[in-house]
Amino acid sequence: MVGLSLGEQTFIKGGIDQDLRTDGRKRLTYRPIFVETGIIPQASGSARVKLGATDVIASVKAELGKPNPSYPDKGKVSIYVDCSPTAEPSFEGRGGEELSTELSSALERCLLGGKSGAGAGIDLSSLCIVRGKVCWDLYIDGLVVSSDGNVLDALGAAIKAALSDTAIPKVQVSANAPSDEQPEVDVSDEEFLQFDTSGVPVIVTLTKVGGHYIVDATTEEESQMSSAVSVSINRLGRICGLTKRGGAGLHPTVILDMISAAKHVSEQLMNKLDSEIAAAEACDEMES
Amino acid sequence: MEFVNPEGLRLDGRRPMEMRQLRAEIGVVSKADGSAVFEMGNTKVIAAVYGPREVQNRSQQSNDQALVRCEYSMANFSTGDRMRKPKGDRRSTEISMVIRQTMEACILTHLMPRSQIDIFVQVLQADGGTRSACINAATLALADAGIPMTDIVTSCSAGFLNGTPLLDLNYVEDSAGGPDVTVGILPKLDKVTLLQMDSKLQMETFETVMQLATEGCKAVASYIREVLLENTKQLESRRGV
Amino acid sequence: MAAASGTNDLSSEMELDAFRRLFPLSFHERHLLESIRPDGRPLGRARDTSLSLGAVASANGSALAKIGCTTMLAAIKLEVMTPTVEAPDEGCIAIDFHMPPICSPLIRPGRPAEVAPVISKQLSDTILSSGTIDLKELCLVSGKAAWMAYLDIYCLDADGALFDAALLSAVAAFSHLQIPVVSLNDDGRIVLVSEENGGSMKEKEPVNKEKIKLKMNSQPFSLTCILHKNYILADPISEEESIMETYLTVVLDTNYQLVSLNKPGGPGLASTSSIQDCIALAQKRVKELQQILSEAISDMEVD
Amino acid sequence: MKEREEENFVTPGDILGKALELKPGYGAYFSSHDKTIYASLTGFRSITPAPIDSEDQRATVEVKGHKAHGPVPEPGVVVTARVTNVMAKMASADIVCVGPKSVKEKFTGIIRQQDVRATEIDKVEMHSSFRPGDIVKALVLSLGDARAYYLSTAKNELGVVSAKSAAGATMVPLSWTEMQCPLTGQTEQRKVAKIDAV
Amino acid sequence: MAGKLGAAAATYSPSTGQRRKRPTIQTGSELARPDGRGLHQCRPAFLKTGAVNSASGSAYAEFGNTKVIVSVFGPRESKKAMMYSNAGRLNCNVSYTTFASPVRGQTPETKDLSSMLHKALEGAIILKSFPKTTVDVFALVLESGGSDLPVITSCASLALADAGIMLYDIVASVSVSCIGKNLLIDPVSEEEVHQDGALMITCMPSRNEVTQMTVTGEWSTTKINEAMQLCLDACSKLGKIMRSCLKEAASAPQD
Amino acid sequence: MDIERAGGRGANQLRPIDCSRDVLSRAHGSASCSHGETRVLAAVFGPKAGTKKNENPEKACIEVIWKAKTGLIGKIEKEFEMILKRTLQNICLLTVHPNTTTSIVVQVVHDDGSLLPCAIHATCAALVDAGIPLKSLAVSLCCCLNESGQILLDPSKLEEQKMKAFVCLVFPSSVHSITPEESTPATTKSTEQEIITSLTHGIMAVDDYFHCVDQGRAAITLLSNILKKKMRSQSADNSSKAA
Repeated sequence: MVGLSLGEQTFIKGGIDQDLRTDGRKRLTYRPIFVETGIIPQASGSARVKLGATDVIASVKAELGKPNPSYPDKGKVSIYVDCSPTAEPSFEGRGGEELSTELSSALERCLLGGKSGAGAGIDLSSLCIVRGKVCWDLYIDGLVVSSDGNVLDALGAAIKAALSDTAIPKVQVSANAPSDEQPEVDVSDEEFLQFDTSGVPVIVTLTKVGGHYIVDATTEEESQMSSAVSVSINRLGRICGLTKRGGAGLHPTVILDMISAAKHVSEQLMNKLDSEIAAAEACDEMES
Repeated sequence: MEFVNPEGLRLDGRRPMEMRQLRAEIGVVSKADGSAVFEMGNTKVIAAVYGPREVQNRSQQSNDQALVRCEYSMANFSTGDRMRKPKGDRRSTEISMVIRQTMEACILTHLMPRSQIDIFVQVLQADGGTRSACINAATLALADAGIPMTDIVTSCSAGFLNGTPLLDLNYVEDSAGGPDVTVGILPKLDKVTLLQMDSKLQMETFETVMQLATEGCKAVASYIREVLLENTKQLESRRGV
Repeated sequence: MAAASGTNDLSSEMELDAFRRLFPLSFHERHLLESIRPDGRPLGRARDTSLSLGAVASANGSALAKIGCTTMLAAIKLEVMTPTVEAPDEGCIAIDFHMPPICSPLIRPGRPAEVAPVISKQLSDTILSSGTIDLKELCLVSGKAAWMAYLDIYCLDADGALFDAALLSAVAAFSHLQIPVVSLNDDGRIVLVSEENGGSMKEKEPVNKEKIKLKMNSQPFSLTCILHKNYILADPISEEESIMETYLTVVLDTNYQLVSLNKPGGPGLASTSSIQDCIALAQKRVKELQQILSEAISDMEVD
Repeated sequence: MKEREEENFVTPGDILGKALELKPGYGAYFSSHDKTIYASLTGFRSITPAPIDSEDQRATVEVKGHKAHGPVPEPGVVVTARVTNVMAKMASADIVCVGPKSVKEKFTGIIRQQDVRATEIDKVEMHSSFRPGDIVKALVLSLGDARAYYLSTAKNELGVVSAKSAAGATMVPLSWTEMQCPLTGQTEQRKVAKIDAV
Repeated sequence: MAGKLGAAAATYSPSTGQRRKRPTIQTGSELARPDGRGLHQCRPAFLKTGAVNSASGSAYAEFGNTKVIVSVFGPRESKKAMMYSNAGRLNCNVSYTTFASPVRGQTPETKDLSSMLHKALEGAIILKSFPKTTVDVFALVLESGGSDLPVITSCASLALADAGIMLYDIVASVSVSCIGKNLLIDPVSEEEVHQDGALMITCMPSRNEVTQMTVTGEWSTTKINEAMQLCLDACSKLGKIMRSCLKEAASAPQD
Repeated sequence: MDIERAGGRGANQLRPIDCSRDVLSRAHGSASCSHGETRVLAAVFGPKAGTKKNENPEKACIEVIWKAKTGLIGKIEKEFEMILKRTLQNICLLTVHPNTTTSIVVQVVHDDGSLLPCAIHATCAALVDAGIPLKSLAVSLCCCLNESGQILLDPSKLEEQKMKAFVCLVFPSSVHSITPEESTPATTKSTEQEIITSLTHGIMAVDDYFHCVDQGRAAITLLSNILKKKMRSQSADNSSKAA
């Protein structure tokens, strides 16, 4: 943001104090969410999420790979976010790299759980084909096409939608393969198995401006933030990841009630998102 | 590999002279001054234009005309195999330069001295003919940004396989090793601003293939005019004139 | 010396360290007149040197060397390599010198210091040509397996005479190096015979008997001196190096053979007599350093 | 001395007192949400009672001693700088000392034409006021722009303090516009600072 | 001379490095930790300021096997490309030595750590006390023994205090690993590899404010509450150790 | 015993030296110099405005770029660059053009032993060709030492590798005053040439080193005359070009 004048800053802060933001929303209401799935035919699953003016695309590609020796029965998932210069002229060349590494690590922290794989949104052991030999490697790619604040939540929602749209081909392992080296695997391209994405958490970012915190902040509001906490919560209400980004210190009690507020908000968001995904899947079938 | 079967149909069921399905949408990136999505069949490109705005580094500033800068980047998921190419690899720099030169020719830069116009093109889905799709998307985005241009620039590619000239190649036909002619024209002024070809082709077949590609560009031009007209009507109705 | 006297009426009331920053050369030359240096050392004395072995637990051999404020940390990690065809029974040493951004304000994270590769090359030339490590000692199974010693030296604090401190830390790291006991298992890979399950593993007789130390014959030690007009300043700090740019590095080994004498140009000239004085200073310095190294080894054995 | 050190030693974040009876000086700051004064530097707490006549009777608390960070040029400070480049409209210089203390790494300053002297500022000839290599005493006017601080030599005791003549000798100041080389006797034009022989 | 360009030769480390099995629950609910510490007991901390003479301020920290040196330079001139800003700027950079982790070349993502360190410290520094200039914080991890980022953050705040940069408060940072039901404070690298979840808090002990917090893995709110309390107590203890270390350096400045 | 040298050269007989100037059109000054098989091309650009980052603006700054025959810039090239830069700082008058940068590009055409001396001679010739003011020319040579202590001058690549140790020395060229004889010859003789740069490789006794230095010193006058003759012969024709 090229920098707001003092008048604009006090206008935004004042609005938030009276629970009436510049675009008329309340402190805890979201901008209109619009989800579209299956937009990248060559990917195993893809989705595009528009959250107000923020527009992101997520694509999931599954490729065969060798599991990590220390976790032979689990597949591998890697998340990489790319900020396109179309969103912000300063993302040109290597400008957007710092933000994309930050977003990638925040997403990995929220969606993939601990190193042992427990608490991951996706059940990694379902990705394993032959223990220790062959497994599915999921490459999740995010692209920020247009950014008007709250990019992390939009990416979280896009990845959740893309995973629910993902179709992993069924795999047969030819039995006679000699034990040690790679067994041949033929991939059938008719029947696919869907992912159960109920466990995938949704990310809610609470931005603290002045005395209060708001949800789904636009770029102007984000420029006024003193600090921000992104919490990822799954359907069971358990917290799968938390990142307090930058800025002024927060009292521990403030963080705790921010978490409870996030849990409350995440239920509505979860239902809204699931209905949008179902609608998108429906119109997706109708098209293909 | 048989690209044109006996009945004269291509792999994806099109006739040799037939374009892929075109689709365009204007104003997709709200924060950009001008933006557009352009789809040619499965190839999908989004373009955003920022400018005319202040020049970032003084050294490149010229005081009699605007500085046009362009960056072409491909999304990681845009091609079949997931490749993580570093940002500034040779192919993207070359295509950025081609797009910059083509658009610079048609923008009236002397009207906006000491300013800078940024054109960012992001390929979402690459299925052959990405260069042409980028130029068409850039033209639409510039028009959306209200930047004065002598004429819109439209581009299309054509090839020559199994003895028949083919219009608007897709990825399979493009990577079949046959010649690939990319033409960029100013339709109203009937001038050619971009002509690129790789691998060998006899002179006379080159004439027909280039003629075919120019026809393709004219078809794209009429479609783009339609879209722009439609968009202006919408702007009018929205402003309640 | 008109320049120096001209400014003294001015310098009387100017703060001392402002005068040091504005007219560094005249500040240092005023000290040289009384043959003393700003930090109180006589011209020929090196800064106090300390050495501690075994600073890095995860390395096979390591040492921390401090000459005045210049601090160097050297660590050796042993890995197994297949020896080259033309030298089947010789291991090899890969020496690398790093200057991380923490060691001096002039170094930025993006761009490495341009003096680092030069020191790195001089170090590997000196250690390899001085023959202090006999590469045949690093051989395990002739033609099949040999040790590759990765020696990495990190400069933690750059305050002049970087080469001397780096060489001292490298020699100390080699003298502290302990080669682990290894054996060849069936699929031809060298594997550690680690103590606690030494017995239970398939009875692989260890390739190299016990945890042997590396036999080092003559160890090289170095001294850098600055030549300015007809003064010789031993072991300069970074400020002296940046002002009086002519320096001469003499490397002698324990039986006083000249391993290398390096005067890379600079505005001053070196006469034969000044080179002889530098070599004499270096010989005195080698005795001191040998003494410090043997002390460090003895109190390392004791604990 | 020992016990004074004990309880008076503070580190950043230590509470110095309530905002009601203390005013924060250098090294201390006032935190609004709990109305207390915290230390922001490591050192010894020192309380100076407020002067009698000032209406705010609260004493000021400061943190003295240990180690302040390298000096940074700020407006209103007299700095010593070495001129590196002289152009038509301005001269650029490397700030070497801020007040009496020398800086760890140089800062860049600019002396604009209109800040060289107080009288007829538009007829100033930059090349006859400064030459590269001169040592200049100047006042920091403002933080300037992204690249340099704005300096001014518009007072009598500001200007060139020491300069080398073409022959290489340090020149002797004759008047506030001329300096003379002791070896060759040649005079050169400079904006000379009036050093009162203390 | 063949030895010199040996870097290209493919070499492997002889240590079998067999996977240490997951720390299992033994002796009732108490989990045996590889270095015998209690569950809620931090590693012995050794802190020292003034480690690097040529830096404006520096500190050396040793928590068990994790050894880190941080130097602070500045406030000095920002890079030419930077825009004008009337608040000071902070620039952090973390790098690892090649022998930091047992297996050569396995250094974690340093770009990510640098931006995390930047986020942890920017809340604690009074940026408007050095307008237009930049403070550079460079960290070098000599040995990586587990929970590296908390050690780097605490050591960096000590170096900032030693450099005389104005701070709202010193910054202490602790991390907790969750394996099964147990919370292990200040985990070593073996425990970190098997952790189901992790929580890291960076806080200002005397102002009792959290500047940075990250959580991975699945946690219930009660579990998070318990872990946060555990970390905050450990942070205040660490804060006391840091203040005494600063006092030592101040009372004997000429060592 | 006098060991037999390839090419039948005597112990302190130098290989034929050839030095031609103004070989590149676009460079401000350029020269190519060859010692037997070793050939080096040097080009001088500058003095250009401005100095690099942490260089002293009061003095002229010299930047050397060393291009090896093949392959990337490694540590060896970096060391050669530093040595050449510091040697040139000795012989160039740095105070003449303050706040300027002179960049010198050295391209190794073929390396058959004593590469550094050949590069130094090429650079000096290129600086002369560019008309950059120099205090004096630099004269350089390598001498190597076999087990029996015998010293050979100007070794080839093979001899360098076979021999126990080698020393590379750089001296300012001999003082040759064209003014009439009133400056007594003593002044030229008494200041026996001091060393600008000396690099050694391999172990040797201290006094072996001093033997090498004396051998080198003896060969200075011979070498500097050859170089000056080569340069003079060329400046005759291109002064007409300059006029």
